[in-house]
Amino acid sequence: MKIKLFGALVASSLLLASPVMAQKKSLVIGMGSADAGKLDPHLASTTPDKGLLNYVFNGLVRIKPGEASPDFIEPDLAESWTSNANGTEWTFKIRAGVQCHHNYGPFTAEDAAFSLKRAATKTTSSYSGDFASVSNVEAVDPTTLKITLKNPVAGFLGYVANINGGNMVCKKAAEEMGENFGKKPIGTGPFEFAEYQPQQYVKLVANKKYFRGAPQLEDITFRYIPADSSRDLAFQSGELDMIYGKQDQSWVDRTSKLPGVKVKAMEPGELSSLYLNIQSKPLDDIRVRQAIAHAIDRKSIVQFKGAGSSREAVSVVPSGYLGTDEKAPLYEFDLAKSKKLLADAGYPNGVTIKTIHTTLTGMQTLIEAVQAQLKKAGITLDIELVEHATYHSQIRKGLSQVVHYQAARFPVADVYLTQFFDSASIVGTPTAVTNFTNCNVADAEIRAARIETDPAKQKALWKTAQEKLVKEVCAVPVYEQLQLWAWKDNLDLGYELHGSLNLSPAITEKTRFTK
Amino acid sequence: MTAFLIRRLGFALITLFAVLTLVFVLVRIVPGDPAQVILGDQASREAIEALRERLGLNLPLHQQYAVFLWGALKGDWGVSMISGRPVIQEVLNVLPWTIELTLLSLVMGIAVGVPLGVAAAVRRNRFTDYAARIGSLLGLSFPPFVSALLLLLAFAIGLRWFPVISGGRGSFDAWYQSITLPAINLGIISAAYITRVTRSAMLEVLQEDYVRTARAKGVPWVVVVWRHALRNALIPVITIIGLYLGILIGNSVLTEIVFSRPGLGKLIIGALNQRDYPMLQGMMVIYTLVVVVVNLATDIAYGIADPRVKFQ
Amino acid sequence: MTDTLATSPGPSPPRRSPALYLWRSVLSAFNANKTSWVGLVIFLIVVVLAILAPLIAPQDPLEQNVLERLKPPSAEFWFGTDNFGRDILSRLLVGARISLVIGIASTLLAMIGGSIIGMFAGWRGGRIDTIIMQVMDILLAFPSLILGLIIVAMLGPSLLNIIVAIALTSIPPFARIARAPTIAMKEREFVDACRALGFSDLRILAGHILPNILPEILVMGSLWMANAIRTEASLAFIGLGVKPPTPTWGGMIREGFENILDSSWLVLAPSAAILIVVFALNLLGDGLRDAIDPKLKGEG
Amino acid sequence: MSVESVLSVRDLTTSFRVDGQWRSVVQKLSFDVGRHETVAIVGESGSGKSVTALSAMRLLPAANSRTEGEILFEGRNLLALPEDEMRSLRGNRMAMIFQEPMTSLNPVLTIGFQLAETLRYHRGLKREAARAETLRILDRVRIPSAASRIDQFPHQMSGGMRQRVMIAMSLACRPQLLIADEPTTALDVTIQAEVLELIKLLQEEEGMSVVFITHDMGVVAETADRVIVMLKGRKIEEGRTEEIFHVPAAPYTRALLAAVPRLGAMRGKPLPEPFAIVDPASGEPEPQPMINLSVDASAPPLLQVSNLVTRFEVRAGLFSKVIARVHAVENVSFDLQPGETLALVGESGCGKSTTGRSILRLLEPLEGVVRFEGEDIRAMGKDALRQMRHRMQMIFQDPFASLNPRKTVGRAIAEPIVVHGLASPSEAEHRVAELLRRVGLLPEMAQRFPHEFSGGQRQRVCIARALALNPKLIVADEAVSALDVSIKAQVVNLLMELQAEMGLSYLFISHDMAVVERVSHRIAVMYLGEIVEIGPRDAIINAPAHDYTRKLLAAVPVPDPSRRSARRGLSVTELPTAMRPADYVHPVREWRDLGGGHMVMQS
Repeated sequence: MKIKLFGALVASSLLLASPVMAQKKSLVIGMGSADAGKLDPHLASTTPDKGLLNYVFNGLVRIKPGEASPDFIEPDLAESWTSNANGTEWTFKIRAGVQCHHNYGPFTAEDAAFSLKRAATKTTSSYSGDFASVSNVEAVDPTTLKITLKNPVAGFLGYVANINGGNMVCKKAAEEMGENFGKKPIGTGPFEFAEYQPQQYVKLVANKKYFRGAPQLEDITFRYIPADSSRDLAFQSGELDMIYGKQDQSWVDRTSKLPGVKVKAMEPGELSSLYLNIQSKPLDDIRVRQAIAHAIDRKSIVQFKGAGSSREAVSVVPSGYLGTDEKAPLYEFDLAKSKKLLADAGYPNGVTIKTIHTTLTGMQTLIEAVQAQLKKAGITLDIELVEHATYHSQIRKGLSQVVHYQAARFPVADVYLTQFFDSASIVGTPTAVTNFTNCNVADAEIRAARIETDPAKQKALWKTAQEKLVKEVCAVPVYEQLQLWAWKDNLDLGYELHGSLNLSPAITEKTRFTK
Repeated sequence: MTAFLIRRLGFALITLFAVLTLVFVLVRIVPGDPAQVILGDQASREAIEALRERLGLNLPLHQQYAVFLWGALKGDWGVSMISGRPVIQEVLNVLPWTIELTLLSLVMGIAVGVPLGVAAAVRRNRFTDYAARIGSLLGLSFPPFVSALLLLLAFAIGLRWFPVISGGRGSFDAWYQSITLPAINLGIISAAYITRVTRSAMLEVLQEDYVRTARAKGVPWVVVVWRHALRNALIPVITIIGLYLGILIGNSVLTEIVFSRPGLGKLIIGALNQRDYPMLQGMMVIYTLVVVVVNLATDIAYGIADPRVKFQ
Repeated sequence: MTDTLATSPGPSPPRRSPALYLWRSVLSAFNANKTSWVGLVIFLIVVVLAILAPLIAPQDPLEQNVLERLKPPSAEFWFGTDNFGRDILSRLLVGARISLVIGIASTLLAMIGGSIIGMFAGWRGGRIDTIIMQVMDILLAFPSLILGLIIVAMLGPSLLNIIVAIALTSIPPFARIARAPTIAMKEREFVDACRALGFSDLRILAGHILPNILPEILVMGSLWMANAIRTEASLAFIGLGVKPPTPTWGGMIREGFENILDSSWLVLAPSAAILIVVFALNLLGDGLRDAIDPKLKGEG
Repeated sequence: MSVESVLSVRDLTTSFRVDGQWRSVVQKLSFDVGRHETVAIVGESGSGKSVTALSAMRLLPAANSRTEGEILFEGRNLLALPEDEMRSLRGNRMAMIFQEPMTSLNPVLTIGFQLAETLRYHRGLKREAARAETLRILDRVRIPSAASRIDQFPHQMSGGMRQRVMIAMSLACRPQLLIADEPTTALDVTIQAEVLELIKLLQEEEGMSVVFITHDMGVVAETADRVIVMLKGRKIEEGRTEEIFHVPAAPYTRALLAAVPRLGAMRGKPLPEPFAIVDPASGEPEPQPMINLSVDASAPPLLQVSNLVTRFEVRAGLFSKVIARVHAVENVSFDLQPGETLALVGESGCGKSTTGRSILRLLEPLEGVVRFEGEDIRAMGKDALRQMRHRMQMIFQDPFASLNPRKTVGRAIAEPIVVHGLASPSEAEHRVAELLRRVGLLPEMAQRFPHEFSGGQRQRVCIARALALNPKLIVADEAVSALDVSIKAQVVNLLMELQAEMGLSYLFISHDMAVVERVSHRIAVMYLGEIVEIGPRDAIINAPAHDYTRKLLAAVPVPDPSRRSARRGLSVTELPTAMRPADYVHPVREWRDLGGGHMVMQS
């Protein structure tokens, strides 16, 4: 009996290991989270959910797959678009004959209008703030959509691209399902939602009627595997074709050595910054904030994080964005100065500041490194570790004196500046986004730049805003983390991957296995 | 027997009731107003009041309690604050996974632990005994997540006998492929416990007069050990299995994480981390139910094994 | 045949204190099962290392050195360095203190609480006993790790809270182990004799019953201390450990686990440390238990 | 010896390894057992008699015991047989009965299974045949309604029935030799008599040889053809039973026999008298001090018990309803004079111990009045009761169990003195020395722990502790029952000396009629919770009026082979219990006064 069972084990394991199989048609992606969150594109806020939904939804426009810069904007559901001279009126020509998933009918300007309105509504969207300037959305006819803005918006096309609120949902489905839309998201993308297994995976199948042509892959299984090691092992054993990497140079080094594997550190870089609540003691004293800024050694942080996957922060806005001051006057690393500032501020024996922090590994290692650096200047950073979702809710309640936040946004300086530094975005207020600092020093410049139509003047305003914020030490930018992914080299993405604004590589209709 | 069962069930109900009350109180003694916790420090007064009203927190405490109990009775455990799905559905989704894993590992533990424990006791202070004791101690000393990873490295990566991701369903093949390693990982722990208990129970029983009687009757040693002694030694073993099933379920949390397996453990960790109160309440009820059922099963097994127990 | 002087136990020291007697019986228990010695010696070595940790640690356990991060074991860093370039050996030594403090403190708490509950229940008997022990059984059967998780999550992960959580989860086994012999003792005639002599209940419990069940409780203590150290590691693994940068073994395993495929020494060193201590404690307790178990006496 | 011997033991030496040292427990023992013969091996604890039996059966643990010499059974040396062949002999050609019927049967297997097992292994019977044969054997050992009992578990049977099952099991294959190791020691006298009778009868029917191991000279006199006396692992004397009893050669044998209480030896003596003690080394009698144990009948009684009732409730069912009560003590009344000994006798479960404990309020009685020196004990509060306990003390059966193993005896004795504030710790030390000396121990022994004392010494320590508070009344609950005969006599004598010296009153609870006859002024016989007869000792022993008293006395084995009692017939008694239904109303009893304080219940 025992022998028989053992035999069966061996036999089946041989079967498993055998490299038979015809052309592979199923893609399995391993994501680093415990379970799916809200699978509604207008509510989803986490990297895993956004990445997944990217395969299901389109925007009016899109950034060319593989790229992460608005320079590469190209038509998506809209075939073409025009705007008036000062950019307050936009007219989109909607592609005809696009079908919604699961037979929810054709996608028309009506759907697009509905979708944008939905994204602009606070109760149905996390991104309503992005559409604050939109005064009217109107489906002129089934193929014509007209958007009226209260004022010109820098990089407006980015808001109707296939990311966040720009994702186009199908009206009939969204109305029909209401709150339950997240249980069965209906879009127009190359893959449609098929199945959700709690704590296990979401399965997508090819949308044969995809307007760019039926996808080469038959299905995508998006697996949730929170333990990095388990994910790596499953990738190594061939159960996963593509994985979200551990955000760590050592992972890059090890994974690139595996045979038949591609590793990519892709754009955009997520800027890791410490946001200091300038109303809390002792951070209300600018000298304390300056002391913190002087105590951070960005060079050694990059060394720590690995040069291949990270780079030094350049400003309070990530590098490469439209309007980023690539040479912002950040405080240089100077422990002596730091200590002196502390002493001047009346803290010769150092200070203790508190942060509520996520247990997300990559971020936790960084804050521990920061903790050690601050310690040398006599600043004690008290870290209270909480789970990632708790962290997100806690910091939005203004409970954390220092917030370590790591983020990438649509690559226009305005987005970052507005969300993190405009006083309207201060957490706890009705219009709250992610201003954890209570700073308002750059309000004037940020708001002026937003409606400035002259690109040069606009850039100058942004530059001034960044300078002010740096000087005031509302935030201490630390470094930028690139997105690490690995996949089997028999997987042909169908495009050259440089980056992805969703932080997950796009899977398109052209993506296929070469063997 | 019927009276016994009714009494045990009555006790189970009382226990459940007590746990529900405890949960109710716990949620209310956690610092801060739930509405405040949910909405945050800087939420406006009206927002908090509105939420309090919606959550029924403005009612007098006894009314809240009644509402809570009534809901619990009806099986309405509320909706998860995080996923927005009904708690009961979330729990039932993963419950079979945890039960299947725990039971299988228990079976493995018994299959390995009982014979090993008997062998060790019979050959006390000889090689078998030392090997069984040291082996079982090692089994108890290993942090379960480390042993889980070692198993993965050896059998999933090295030998490629099993998949890394344990989530197979549908066919028997997929099922055993996915459950074997996690069950072994947990089984090591239960086998270690059971070996130890069996050994010491057997050592005790082998000293008993009736074992000597059996030998004096000329019953073969094998029969003396396996029928006369083991039947008696099983009684404490059953108790221990019942009591330590809790430890198994606890350890299954870690096993689930490493083997990427759905289960109660992952659910409760999420609920804890995110202060998902409705979910926590539901989970506590489920755990209590499991414990009560296990206790009942233990009692019945005990009664079957020991004719002296009269189910009173 | 004068019974009165018949059995003289030979020359004996003029005055022997009970403490000496206890010590001698402990010694003989150790000798009866040599593996206990091994366990004790290993455990004591770890305790001494932990006490001396600040003196003997080769590096500052909190000192980060980015240039030296994730170095495999070498002459300079015997056990390698971690993700932050901290010396693992030093962290291991200092971490031993936390692990041991958690283990010892929580076990002591559980031992005291459990013994009081168990003895009280056993002594009072009847319904009170039934109710208390049913509650204990439920608690015992309740997944202790989950219980610990809930308590720590509710109270917040501080050293004290972790100790309290682990202690609470280990009270039931001590209550059980204290109750059974209390009942057995209660039936023994010397307790009746004490009552006939007019002793109060407290005096009988504390003065007569406790010393008799203490060895068993202590042995159990060593076994549960092992469990407590493991539970700390499990809590830390889930992320509810002592705050960073304080090194704890569980926390080190958690950190190491993230890097296990690149730098296995990160996880191996603390795992081995836990394994060794837990194994030593189990060896110690197991051996002693065998030796003091009166039912197994006379056999070796 | 005889060519006909079934068992020949030659130079048997059995040793155990203790702390790595080999210690021989049986030394160079040789004896024979002839066909159809009953040989008794007698000796006190530690004499090696049981080890001899286990050596012959080869049932000693191999790991730490060693058996040398020769044991010839049916011509084969058992010590040289392979284990397999030995196993086929055990339970088949040679069988054994053990002392404890309560623990010698497997609690989780039915008696039918345990019996049939023997038949299946040795006689190769199939299931059905084995069952039929089992039934037949159960009938043969006179188990009533065997057919319904065959599927019972041991715990459902009484001690006597279990011992019958053990006997049935050992006789199932009609062995040549039966070794009975104290088979009746744990049984009550009436049951003992029946079981002895049964063994005797079966021996005759089967024609087997019996080795009877016992400490009870009465049992020896009743059963044995030949006697072997053992002491400390050696044979002291061997001979025909009559010879041993009437002309014992060895001084030790003489001492042993002198210490054996003989029922009826006190006929005509109104007051208790100490045992005559013979020195085991020389065999000469030791002089015993004359003590006067007269009682002042006119003094006010020290203890008055009237209508004492103690019951235990038996609960069951859904709501733990009381379904029955054990009427452990029912309507018990008696007086006790200062300096008097009242013996409470009866078989297990008759309520004699419960009576003692109820009087001391170690158990709470339900009804009745207990007056001690005129004060109502049941009305006392906690503190008054504690004070009262200075003056009434208790001595228990098991001197080991009644001493805390982790306290020196000095502390054990001093503790009550200190706790009750009778003396300062340093004064207490003097008092301890004095008490130890008084009970015949050395003051230096105060530093020792209980396990360093022998059983008799421990009981002396217990007496010293009871005396520490200067009591007036001592309740002695089977105080000498667990002691070896010679020690028993000494402790009884000590109790009497103390009584004469300190004017103590004893409530002497015992099942041993012969000892009771020695120590008591008066006797109360208890049966099912009630006193059925009470009166002066001489009257009760020599002119019993109640049927039960007569039966009890008749069952006591007489240590005199010439008075071997006539066949009593094979009755089967099961001791009834005092468990009654919840609605049971106790009947009103009538008493008859036989004069001189001799009262008997009319049933």
